[in-house]
Parts: sequence; C-alpha cells; structure tokens
Amino acid sequence: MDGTNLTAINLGKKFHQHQFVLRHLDLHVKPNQRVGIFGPNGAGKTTLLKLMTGLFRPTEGTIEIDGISPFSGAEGARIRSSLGFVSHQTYLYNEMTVLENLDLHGKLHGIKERRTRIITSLENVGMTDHMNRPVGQLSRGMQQRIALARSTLHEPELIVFDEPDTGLDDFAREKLQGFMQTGLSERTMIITTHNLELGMAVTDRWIILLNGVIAYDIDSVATTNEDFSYTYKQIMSSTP
Amino acid sequence: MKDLTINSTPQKQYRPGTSLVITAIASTVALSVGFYMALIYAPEEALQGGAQRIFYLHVPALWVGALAFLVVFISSLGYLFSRNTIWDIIARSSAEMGVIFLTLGIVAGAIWARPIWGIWYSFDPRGTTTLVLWLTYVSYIMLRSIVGSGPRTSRLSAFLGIVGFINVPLVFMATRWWRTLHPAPTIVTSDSESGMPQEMFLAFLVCLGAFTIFYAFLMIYRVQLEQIVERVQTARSTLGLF
Amino acid sequence: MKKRAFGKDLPGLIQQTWLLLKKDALVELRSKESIPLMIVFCIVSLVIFNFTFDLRTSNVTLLAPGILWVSFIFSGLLGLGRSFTRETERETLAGIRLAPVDPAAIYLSKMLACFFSVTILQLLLTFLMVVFFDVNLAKPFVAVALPLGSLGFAAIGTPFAAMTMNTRAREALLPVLLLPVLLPLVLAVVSSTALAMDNVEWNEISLWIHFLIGYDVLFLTISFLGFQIIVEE
Amino acid sequence: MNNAIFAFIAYALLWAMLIAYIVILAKRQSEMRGQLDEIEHALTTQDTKQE
Repeated sequence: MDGTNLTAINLGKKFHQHQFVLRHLDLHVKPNQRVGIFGPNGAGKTTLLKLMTGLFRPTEGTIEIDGISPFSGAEGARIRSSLGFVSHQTYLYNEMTVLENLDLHGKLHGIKERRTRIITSLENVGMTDHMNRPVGQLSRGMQQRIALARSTLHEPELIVFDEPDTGLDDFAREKLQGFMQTGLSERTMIITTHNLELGMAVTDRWIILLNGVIAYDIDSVATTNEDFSYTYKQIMSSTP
Repeated sequence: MKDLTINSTPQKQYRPGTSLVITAIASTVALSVGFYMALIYAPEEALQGGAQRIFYLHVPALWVGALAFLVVFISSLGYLFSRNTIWDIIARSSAEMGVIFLTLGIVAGAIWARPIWGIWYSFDPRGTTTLVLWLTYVSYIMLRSIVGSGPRTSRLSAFLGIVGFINVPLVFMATRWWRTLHPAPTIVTSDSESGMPQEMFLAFLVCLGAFTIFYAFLMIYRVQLEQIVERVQTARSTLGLF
Repeated sequence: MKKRAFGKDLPGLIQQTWLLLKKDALVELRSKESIPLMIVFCIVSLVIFNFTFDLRTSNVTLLAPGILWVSFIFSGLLGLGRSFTRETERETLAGIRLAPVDPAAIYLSKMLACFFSVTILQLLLTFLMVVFFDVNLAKPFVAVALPLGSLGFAAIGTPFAAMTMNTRAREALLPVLLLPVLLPLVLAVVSSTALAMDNVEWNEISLWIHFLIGYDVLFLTISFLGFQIIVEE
Repeated sequence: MNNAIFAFIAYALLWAMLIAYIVILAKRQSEMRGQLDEIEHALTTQDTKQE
C-alpha cells in the first residue's frame, strides 16, 4: 500500500459573501505522513478538513487526493470512499443500533464481507459487547469510539480527525491515542486538536493555522516538543 | 499580503459610465413622452372614462414585473452553470425591481377595478397568477435576507428563482381551468383591445417602451450599487485580516 | 455497460435509494415521531374545521375536498420539515454525504419516505372524513387523485425542506416558500376530488388528472436534477 | 368625471413610489461610496506605514 497524498493549491472558502474563512492556502501532504494541525478556534481548521473530505466545495483553488478532485464524478466518488473522517459530531443515528449504523455505512461504501469488517473495526475500538445497543443509549466516549469504527470501516488510506478527543475522559483519550499510534499504521493521517500533547505524540508534521492561513509548518524531526510548544503559545498569545 | 487588497476583487467592475447616463436620459425622455401621450394625447375611452388611462400604467408595470422575473430566471440558470457572482447580483437586483413594479401594477389595477368592476380585486386567472408571482418573489427576497449573503444563498435562491418562474404558467392554467369548470364570476375580463383607436394603441406602446427603458436604467444603477457594496464589504474583511 | 439515466449510474442509484429509505423507515419506526405528530395535528384541524365552518350534511359535500386537502397540506408540511431537521441535529446527513452517495439518491429516498408517510396520513384522513362528516369518498377517481397529489407534494416539498433545514425561522420559511409553488397542485387536487365526488365521467376529470401527472413529472425532474446544488456546502 | 380621480391617484402613486425608490438607492450608493473612500484611504495609509 503506497498511501495517499493530498495537494491543496490556492485553496479558499467563504460562507458569507465577503469573508474568507480560508484563503490562498497551499498544502501538500505526502503519503503516510501524519500531520497535526493546531490553532485557535475560528482559524479555519474544521473548514480545511471538511474541504479535504469533500463535504465542502472550495470557493477558490483546488484540492486533489492522488491527483483527483473529490468532485469529479465517478472518479471523485471513488476517491471520497478512500477517505475517513472522524469529527466531534458522531454522524450516527441515535435510534439505530451500533450494528445497523455500521452496516448502513458499510453498504453505502459498497464493502464486501461487511460482517467480518464490522467485527474487526469494533474490536479495534473495544466495542464488540455493545453492538446491539442503540447508539443513543451509549455514553459520549463510547459514541466517539463507534464513530471511529465507522470511519475506519472501509479501510481508508487517508484518515482525517477533527478534534476527536472532544468530550473524552483521560482513559478514553489514552485508548484513542494508542489506536492512532498502532492501529492506523501505513496510513496518511491529518488531525486537528486543542490537546497539543496528544497531537504531537501521534503526528510527525506540525502546522499552526491562524486566520485561515498557515502560520507555521515544521517537521517533528526538525524541532523538539518544547520548542514547538513555545512557538505555539507565542502564536496563540499574539492573536487578539 | 499585497494581493489581499481590494484591487484583486475578481469581478468585472461597472464604472458609472455611458450606459447609465444614456439610459437615464432615455428613460426620462421616454417616460415624459409616454405620460403626455397617456394623459393628453390619447382620446378618452367612451365607456370607462378617465379611469381607462390607468391602463397605460398598469399594463407596462406588470409587463416590466414579468420581464424582471424572466431576468431572474435566466440569471439563476446562468449562476448555476457558471457560478459567477455577477449573475447572482443581477438576479437579486431584478427580483427586487420586479416586486416593486408588480406591486405598482397590482395597486394600479385595484384602483382601476374599483370604479369599473365595483371590486378592488378579482381572483380571475390573471389576478391570481399575478398575486402568486408577487408572493413567490417576496418569499425569494425573504429567503435571501434570512439565509444571509454567501454562495449557499446564491444557490438556494437560484433554485427558487427557477422553480418559481416555471410555476407561473401552471398557476395560470390551473386557475383558468378552475374557473371554466366552476361558475365564473359575472365580470368582463376581456380588455377588448381589438377596437382600440390607433392613438390609444400608440400611447400604450410608447408607455411600454418607456417602462422597459426605465427598468434597464434602474437595473444598471442597482447592479452598480450592489457591486460597490460588495467591494466595501470585501475591503472591510480584508482590513480585518491585517 | 452500466445503465445510465441523466448521467447517473442507475443500479447504484436504486440500491443507495433503497438503503437510505430503509434507514429512514427504521428511524421513524423507532422514534415514532413524525407520523404520529402529523396524524394528531390532522385530527385537531378536522375538529376545528367542523366548528368554524359549522359542517352539516347540507354543505359538507361542497366543503369536503377543500377541508381534506387543507388539513393534508398543513399536516404534511409538519412532517416534511421534521424529516430534514432530524438529520441536521446530529449532522447525520453529512455522515451520509461522506460515503460516495449520489445526492439524487438522497433526494429519491427522502421523497419516497415523505410520499409513504403522507399516504398513510391520507388514508387515515379519508377514513376520518367519512366517519366524522359522512361524506362518500369511496370513488375510483378519488383513488387516482389522492396519490397523484401526495406524489406532487413530496416531489417539490423535499427540496424545499432541504433548502430551509439549516436556516433561521425554518418552520415559518418552509410554508412561505413552498405554498405558492403548491398552489396549482392544490387547485388540481381539490377540483378533481370535487368532480370525483360528483361521479362525473372520465372525460370531464381527465384534464385535471393529466395536469396532475404533468405537475408531478415536471417537479420530480427538476428536483432530481437540482437537489445536488441544495445539499452541497 | 369621477373616474379621472382614480387615474390621478394611480399616477401620483406611481411617481411617489418610483421617486422614493430612486432616492433610497441614491442615498445608499452615496453612503457606500463614502465608506469605500474611507477604507481605501485607510488601506493606503497602512501600506505606507508598512513600507
């Protein structure tokens, strides 16, 4: 498996007529790279991730995964199904059981041997005991684990995490971290989080996003955790 | 950061220029001539008297309303296919203009109907269709103001602009059949244009043309204004970025 | 060679539509939310009509088609809005859109879900009309007009509900936007229901039935093609 | 003739509406032009500061 690369050129997105949330953003993510994106609230992190996954259509510029735009017809659909997205929203139907939710997404992704794949992904997140319970009855941490199982069900080559640790307790966060480090090897991964420690532990390239532009971008080998934390705090404290 | 300044606004700018001045002069002249012909030149209609002169205002206003909504329809399609903001600006300007002219046409019609038919409003096919047209574009403007400005609003209102316009002939057909299959109200709905004296017809045509030119002038002015607003707001958010 | 319609992969479209439709049915069966709400609203409005119009056997046949369809449209609007706001509460629609799903499949599934739920509503409403007001609605042409009306309502109501789902004041905005577009449909169904109750011949009612079919086909096509521009962000 | 009064009302109404509309547009336009000048001025001073 070669992994997937992602290229964004001159990316821009606006929701209101005159306000760009992101503008003139260039980013290249190499196969198997693990990128951590940090920044204050409203910096455009979630927007960037939703553009990557094809949930948002760019207002300006292009985004390509393995050289293909996620909006280009059948090819684009194939590319979109090689992506996984974990958000702080679970995207799960509370009325349906864990198994029904995963089965629906499995079918929509056109996965063969769904049953074994579902069991495997539930084992990965340690939720096999709860698969016949409605999602609405599970705790927030459990729901987040199911969301993780949902987004890795189709074995995506590029996984995008949008603040996956929101609302998790320390124990659940540790499990998440372990899963990211060991369970998702050989994948391209992009993660945003406010938890700098968690972010630095699971990624090897660190980006700080500020007001819709990349303010800082460095490889983990080129810096130390302390230096990066210092830079991060400097940039954060400089924002109004 | 240099390229973030307002000079890089992608849309083509209309400068307050020749087209605006020409249409301004043309519409002033045409409207003056039109009203002279409508009020003085055209002979008094035997049956309806002075009230008939409202027609030189009523029909052109409704015609411009319908034309404005045709423009909304076309520019909505244009926006969906090209995603160029200029189409959206034209659509929203034209929708506003259409509502204003249609309101005028409906009110003028009511003022005419009171002395002639003895009622202010008749839900005949034309009356109903006009009212539905008016409602559709009032709701169009409401949608825009509720969702706020942005690409999503432009797409949603383009869809509404298309569906609303396609709906108009359906409303007309449905109301006409409704009346033919139900007892019709005992009022004459025909304008009996066949027996119109030539002077009347001429005055009518001049008014029609004058209103159309006036619409063109207002549109140019309105689109220009909208582009200035766009520039101001882009500049503002650019300043915010610094 | 795959079968294609409007540039879409047809078997995939049908399969996705079926999946999403089953999902909607399951969610509705478990939550028991929209349909009971619509039904109770409908009964309440029938009771109110009974008193405000002072319905008796002498005038009820004249007013019945109007009452039937007004109750139907307003209860239907309630369920229509609900089916999309339910999807936005936990952004589940975004979850669906993450999978390679054709927006047209989302449209078809929501449209069919709406069609089925308003059909249930309509059957019950017809039954209640008979019980409460003793009008004879068991006519063959009524059976033709009712589903055509429901289909048209679902066809054009679905994109409008999707349009308003993320807006402020959506409960008020949906009827304001939708009712002008529904007017021809309402005229056609009320007229054809009234004619059908009069036991007219086919050639007298055929105009309206053809009109209804045309309306349904037209707005199904427009919504089918245009749904993508409504759901994308 | 009584009917002529109705015509007169209609024409007066037309002119009142259209003039009101044009006045609103013109007001808004001059306001916006003022703002634009202000912002452009602010931008140029900012540019010279940066240089």
